[in-house]
Amino acid sequence: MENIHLTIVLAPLAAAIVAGLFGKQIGRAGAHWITIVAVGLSFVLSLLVLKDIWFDGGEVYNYSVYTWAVSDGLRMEVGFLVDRLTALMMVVVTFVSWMVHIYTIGYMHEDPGYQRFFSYISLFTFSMLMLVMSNNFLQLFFGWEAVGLVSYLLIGFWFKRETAIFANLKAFLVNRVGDFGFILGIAGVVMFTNSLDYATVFASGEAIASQQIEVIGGNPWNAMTVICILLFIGAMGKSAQAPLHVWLPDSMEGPTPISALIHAATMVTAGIFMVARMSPLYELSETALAVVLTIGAITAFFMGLLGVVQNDIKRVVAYSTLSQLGYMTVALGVSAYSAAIFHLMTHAFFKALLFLAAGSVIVAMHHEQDIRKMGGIRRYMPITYWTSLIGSLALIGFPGSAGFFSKDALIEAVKYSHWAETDQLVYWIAYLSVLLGVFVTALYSFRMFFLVFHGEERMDAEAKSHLHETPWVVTGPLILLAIPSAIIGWFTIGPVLFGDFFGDSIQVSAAHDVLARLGETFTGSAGFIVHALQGPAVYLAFAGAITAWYLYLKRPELPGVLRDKLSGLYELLDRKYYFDDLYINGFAAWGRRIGRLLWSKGDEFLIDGLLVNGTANTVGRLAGVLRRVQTGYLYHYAFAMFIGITLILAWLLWS
Amino acid sequence: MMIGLQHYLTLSAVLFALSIAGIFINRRNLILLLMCIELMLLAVNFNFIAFSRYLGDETGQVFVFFILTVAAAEAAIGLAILVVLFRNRRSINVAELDSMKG
Amino acid sequence: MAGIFGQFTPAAPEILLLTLLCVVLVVDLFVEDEKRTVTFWASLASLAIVAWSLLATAPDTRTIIFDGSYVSDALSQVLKLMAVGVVAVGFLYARDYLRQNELMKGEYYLLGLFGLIGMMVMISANSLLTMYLGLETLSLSLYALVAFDRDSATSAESAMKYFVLGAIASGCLLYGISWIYGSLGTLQFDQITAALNARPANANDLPLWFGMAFMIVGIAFKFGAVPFHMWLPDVYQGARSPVTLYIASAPKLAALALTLRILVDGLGSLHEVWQGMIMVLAVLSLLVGNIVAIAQSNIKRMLGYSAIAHVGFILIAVFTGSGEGFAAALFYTLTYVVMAAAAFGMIILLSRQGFEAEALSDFKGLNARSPWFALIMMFCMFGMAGVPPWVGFFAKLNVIAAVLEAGFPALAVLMVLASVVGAYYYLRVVWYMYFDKAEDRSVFQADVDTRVVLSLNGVAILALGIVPGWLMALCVQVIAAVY
Amino acid sequence: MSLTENLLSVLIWLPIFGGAAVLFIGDGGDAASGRARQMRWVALATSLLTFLLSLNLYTGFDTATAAMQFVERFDWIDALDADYYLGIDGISAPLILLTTFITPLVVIAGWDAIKSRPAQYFAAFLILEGLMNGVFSALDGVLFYVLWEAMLVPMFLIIGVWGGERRIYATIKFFLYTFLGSVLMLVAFIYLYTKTGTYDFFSFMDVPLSMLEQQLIFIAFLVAFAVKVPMWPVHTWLPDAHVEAPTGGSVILAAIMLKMGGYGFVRLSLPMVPDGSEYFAGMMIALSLVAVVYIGFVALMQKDMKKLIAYSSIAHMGFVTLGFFLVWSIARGSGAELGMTGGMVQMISHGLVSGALFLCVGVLYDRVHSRQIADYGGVANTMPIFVFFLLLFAMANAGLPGTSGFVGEFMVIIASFKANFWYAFLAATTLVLGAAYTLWMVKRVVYGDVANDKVAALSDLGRREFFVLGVLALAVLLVGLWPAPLVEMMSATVAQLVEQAASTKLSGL
Repeated sequence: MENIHLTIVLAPLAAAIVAGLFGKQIGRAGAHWITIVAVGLSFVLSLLVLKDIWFDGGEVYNYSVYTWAVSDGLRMEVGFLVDRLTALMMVVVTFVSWMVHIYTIGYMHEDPGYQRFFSYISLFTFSMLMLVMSNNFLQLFFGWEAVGLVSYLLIGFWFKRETAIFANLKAFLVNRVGDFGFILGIAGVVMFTNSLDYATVFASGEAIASQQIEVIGGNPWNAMTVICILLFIGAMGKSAQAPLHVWLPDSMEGPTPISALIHAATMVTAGIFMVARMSPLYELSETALAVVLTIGAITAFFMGLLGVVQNDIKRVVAYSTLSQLGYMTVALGVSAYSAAIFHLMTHAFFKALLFLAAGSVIVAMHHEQDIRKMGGIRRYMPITYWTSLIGSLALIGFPGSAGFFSKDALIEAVKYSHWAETDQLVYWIAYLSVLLGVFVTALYSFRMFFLVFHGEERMDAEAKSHLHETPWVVTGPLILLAIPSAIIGWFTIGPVLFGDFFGDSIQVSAAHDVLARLGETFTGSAGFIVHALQGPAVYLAFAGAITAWYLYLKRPELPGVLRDKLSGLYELLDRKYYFDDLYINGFAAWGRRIGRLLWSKGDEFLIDGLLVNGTANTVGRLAGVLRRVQTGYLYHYAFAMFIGITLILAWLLWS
Repeated sequence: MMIGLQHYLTLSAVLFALSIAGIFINRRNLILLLMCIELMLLAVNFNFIAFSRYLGDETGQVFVFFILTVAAAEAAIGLAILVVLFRNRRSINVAELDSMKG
Repeated sequence: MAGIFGQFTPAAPEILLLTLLCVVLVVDLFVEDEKRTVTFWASLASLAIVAWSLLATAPDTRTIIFDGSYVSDALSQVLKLMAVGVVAVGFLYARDYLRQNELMKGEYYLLGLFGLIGMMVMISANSLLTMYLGLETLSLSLYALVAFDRDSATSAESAMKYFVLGAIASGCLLYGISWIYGSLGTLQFDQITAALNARPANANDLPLWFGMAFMIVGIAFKFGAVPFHMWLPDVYQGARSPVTLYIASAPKLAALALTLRILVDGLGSLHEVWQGMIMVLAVLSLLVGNIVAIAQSNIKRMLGYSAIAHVGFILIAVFTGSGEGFAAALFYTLTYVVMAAAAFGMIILLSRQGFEAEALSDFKGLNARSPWFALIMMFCMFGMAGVPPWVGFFAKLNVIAAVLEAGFPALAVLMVLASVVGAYYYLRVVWYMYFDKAEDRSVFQADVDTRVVLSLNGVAILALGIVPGWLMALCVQVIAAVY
Repeated sequence: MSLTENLLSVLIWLPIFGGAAVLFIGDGGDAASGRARQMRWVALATSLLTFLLSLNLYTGFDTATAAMQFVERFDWIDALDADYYLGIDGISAPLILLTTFITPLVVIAGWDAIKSRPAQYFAAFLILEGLMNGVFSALDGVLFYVLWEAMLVPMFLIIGVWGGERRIYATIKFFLYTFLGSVLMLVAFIYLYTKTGTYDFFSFMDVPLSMLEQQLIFIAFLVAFAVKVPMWPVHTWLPDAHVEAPTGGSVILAAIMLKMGGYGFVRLSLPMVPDGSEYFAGMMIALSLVAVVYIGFVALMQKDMKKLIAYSSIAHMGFVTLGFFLVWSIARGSGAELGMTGGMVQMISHGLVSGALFLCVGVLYDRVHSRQIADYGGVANTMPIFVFFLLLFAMANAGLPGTSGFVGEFMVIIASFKANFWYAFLAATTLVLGAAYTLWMVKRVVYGDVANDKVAALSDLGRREFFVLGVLALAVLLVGLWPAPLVEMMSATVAQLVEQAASTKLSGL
């Protein structure tokens, strides 16, 4: 089995290296073949791993591959922990990645950076696998940063575009802010356990929770709370939770396939995965969970709202991603980790699907992304149309679709979570925002859907003339992704949520275990649907869809009117709550200002000017003065000697 | 009153001081400087004689002879330099000897 | 040797030198100007003989002759040998220069030899009288040397300054001597010491101190310590380079002897009293020398001020009044003389027909003209700056060690800071040589032998820095043997 | 004189004599002449041979002991009790390896980039290499100081002769700054000598000293090493020196000379004056953190690539000193060694990374003759391979896991968290700041559309440049992915160092 794990990880890496360094030699076809084969291999083997651990009840693997370094008793290792959580993530990652690889052949076929692109996405697959398969914090951080790096490279893939290279720098820096917290969290873990290994750390969770740490002198905080919040700051960066979300929409500057792979399906969910993985720790800190819940709720609702006013097809999907990530975070906050992971999985499928569909439209429209310039494309691109319909339905949680099961379970979890007893405020914030979020989601999803595929055709004739369905390499993945988006929920909800799928990989304290409580009433997928139809969520979704239909197909002039009526609100949403302005004109600008100040005033003026050169100049001036004493006149010289004599005599008499 | 050692010493001290003062007060010509130097040596001689008489020891007087000889040699060299200087400068004014300074 | 000179054997070198000198004098009368090199070779030959006699007559113990007015000991041997050697080297460097500038007269060499006698007498002086005679012999020949280019106004001017001030200084010295004589009734150092130790506790020491103060003036002047340094820069600048070389090198050895003989042999027991004065002089020299040197644009003048700074170091070593201190002073002086000889040798090398290479800028781009001699000059500069591995560093190291042993850490810090300031003007020479474009590209006109000796002289600065052990050991032994 | 017994001497003298030989061969006043070609090959051969021989240090190194290895000891100056005393342990061996590893690369990098007086150029570097090896292996005060100072001379010439426009200002500043720093160290040595009667480092370590003595000696050392490291606020010589120095000079300066400071702290300050060091530890930590944050901001605003990298060097060296002086604020056996190891690793890593970055700037400078960021843009269009390397090193500079840059920072941050949350907090800001200034530069230089026709005319890496950067890239990745060997090499010594630092010398009084 170990070899299989290694193969799964290393195959994409090898492919990436070959495609990257020897791209010229192996050519375009060579590049995509080798990477696709490699990732496909990883996928198949991952399935094998999942099968072994799920159906054949294979044991959990937790072993170290090699020792990175040992210092002062702290073992820093690279190793794998393959349990059910990991196995699931592996399958999801490799599958989506594989799809995207294939899709890329069509999407990038005329791009000069073809080989480079394939090398990058394979490299990403490797990094993501390292992240999910890690059995220690060090390697987790490695994968964490590695995926960040690849994301940086891919967002800036078209490095000629000013916007793209701005976006990738922004993405990296914002992520770094998150990692800043993350590494502190890791340091905290080491401080209290002197170990980086998950097993050891989780085992001593209670011990940590029983200790205090004085961050601000005088008022000690619970160590576990501090650690968990610090770690979660990392998650906020990666999983684009408010207020560290700003990078994700801009990341749409990257080619669509990576938007699907990295910025929808896998990387951005790393934070969710991480928290789920750390469930043994989070369970021990109410405060941390409350923070997680609140942040998630805010993200889920407010980021969704932004989707309504976007006109860039990808940005709409991006904001929906943000809000869905918010949902997952909420699930974490209510200790429904499995629900979060479940939603993560379904979301991976249908969001990847939506992105790829959007990409397929973009290709057909010759890289036109403005939905106001589309419309009625249904006729030209049937496969894209139907697949994205499935995607959208899954996204809004249409009964029976994958998204439905995950999202509804999630909402239920929030509704019945322990917060209802412990902290009303947090509870209502969370519950309301997930409910309203459903409406918003439906609204923007179908707004986009209708604007793109229905209504009159607003694109110019030139574009229309060669508007046609995209080749099979593009549509194939769409179909392959549409299938799970449609049905996977039905089959998996039982075991994954209410069965004991995750086993020990996720630990929930009995008091928090809302899913268990839901599980008591769970009677299979059909029953779940029936039960859900009694809840508000589904109807909110329909309402949203219908509103969209009314606003954008029935009365297309209305949106304009509304915009003028609610101009203030519109402005707010259009400027994305002014976050970017704050960061760019606030922090970034101030950072530069401080830098300039310290440099010119501190370094150049004070230290160099006054102290260093000042001293030198003083000595020089002194020399200039002293040399004047040497007048050249004999009698002055003699006088000097006379002074000297008198001085010596004076000294003599005085001493 | 009886003239004793300290009177001699005082006199020589005065002479000595005078000669030094003469050197740095005089701003006119070098000859004066040379004379001041001679004066200085004579002051010293005075001291030696006085001491030697006082101690009843001849070494001092021997020393004086040496000083006199050296003084002569010194004067010779001094005048020689003076001549060279005058040949080059056409002047022996102390206040003009300032081509090198700083 | 003993057979010829009998009881005067220890003084044989001086006697020999005097005789040989007269021979050279006579020979010089009969050679016409274009054959002047005969004088040169004759002088070198006599120096060689003197050196040999020094080695041959080296007494194994401290011997005092001429009724206690003349001493020969390890210290005198070392200093005399060094003096003879450096004078010989100076003669060699001077030759080509003099030839090119129609100054190839016998006087340079003869006066040089006379001066050497003066130095040797000073070095071996065991009584204030001998010391005075030696000093005058040296000084008088130096006055004449400075002025010996009869057609140079600056030479004459500097000679005059030197003469007048020197006369004052020796006057002061004499006056001091007279007081010492008056209060102790003797001129011989060992008797002085005895008398000092014998004197009653309640005795009035004021006359003693008075005399000592004036003698210190004399010493300070000879060394060129602030504020008795005024003559030094002008003389260094005004004299022709070979003369400057002469003045800058050997007399320092004599000055050291002067200091040690008077202050230690003679007035050693008044250490506490003269210590303070010496320190004031030393610190002043250190600061003034290093700081004012920065402002100089004439390299001879700059080296003059740097000499003042070095004197500061030497005096500080003496000031400690400890064996280590004297050994350090000796080591410093010996090595400094080597470096000074090389540095002025370089200046002479760069000078040529009617052109005195005395502006700092004359060294610009030397690396392009002659990498090798640029290297040599760099050795001199870093050596004087006290940068390891050149020997100047070890000289400073010893002095600082002695100062710390004596328990003056603050003084040590002051010294090192001063030498950092000093480093600047030495670096400036290196920068001119290596970083700047050459202004004239004329080739050197020195003969092979000069070049070879100069190169060896420069390399010695490095070699002594890499293996300084033996020389230090020697200095320690010498001092140990005497004090 | 067998190789194994006198390996260190060989590593010191071989390059020096090689340099002398290079000077002797000369270049016939023309960099293209056959004479010059021979000379270059001699230089390269010497440096390579030195490197190969130095590998014996690694193979023959016993990681189990903290004692000195490859020891050589001969009498040198009896009058001073100063010996020719060499030896290495876990903290000096890696630095020597770094030196011998970097120098050949510098020689290759300067191969045909140096047009004027190549012989003196290569000779200077070879001699410098010998002296630096000496500094890292000297165990005698006088010997150490002599080599320490002598090192300045070649660098002084390298900057002054082959430097940029303001080279003279820069090099004089460099020399005087560092000279001023080290003379006080000399006074401290001599003071210790007056206490012990020898210059042997180990007797310096054993002699009991009063608190006041220790504090004063520490300050003397501090001035010397803080200038070299350099620590804020005595860092201002570095940007000038780096900017004006020729590429090779900057590389050696950043890669090795800065390490002298850090090395000095662990070799001298901590073991010789532990109580004094402890007394000042707080101040040192503060200064280190100032370096990390303050300098991070300053670096952000640099317009000159070399200056930017120079400032980032200062920030990274802040981690070194931080790691060293955490010792007393961490409970023994729970991370003190971690911090110190981190500092050591950071030194090695910084040597590789900053050296590589300066070489990268050199590559651009040789083509465009400008170091101004503004003169570039869109280099990626014309020099993809170069950009690959530049990105790698930039990421290493930003401390990306998997590159050497991460190892030290990670260890130090973890250790500092144990000491105090806010130490770690401030130290960790480098994750953001480091990434900000590095990648912002990368963005402006590498990305975007071709900025001007100079950039358009750029040709990608030549064979030699490719080799040099490639080797460095491999080293960076190796240390990043598997630091274990390096850490293991240091561990025993570091453990002993923590012992010494934590023990007191006051009791002996």
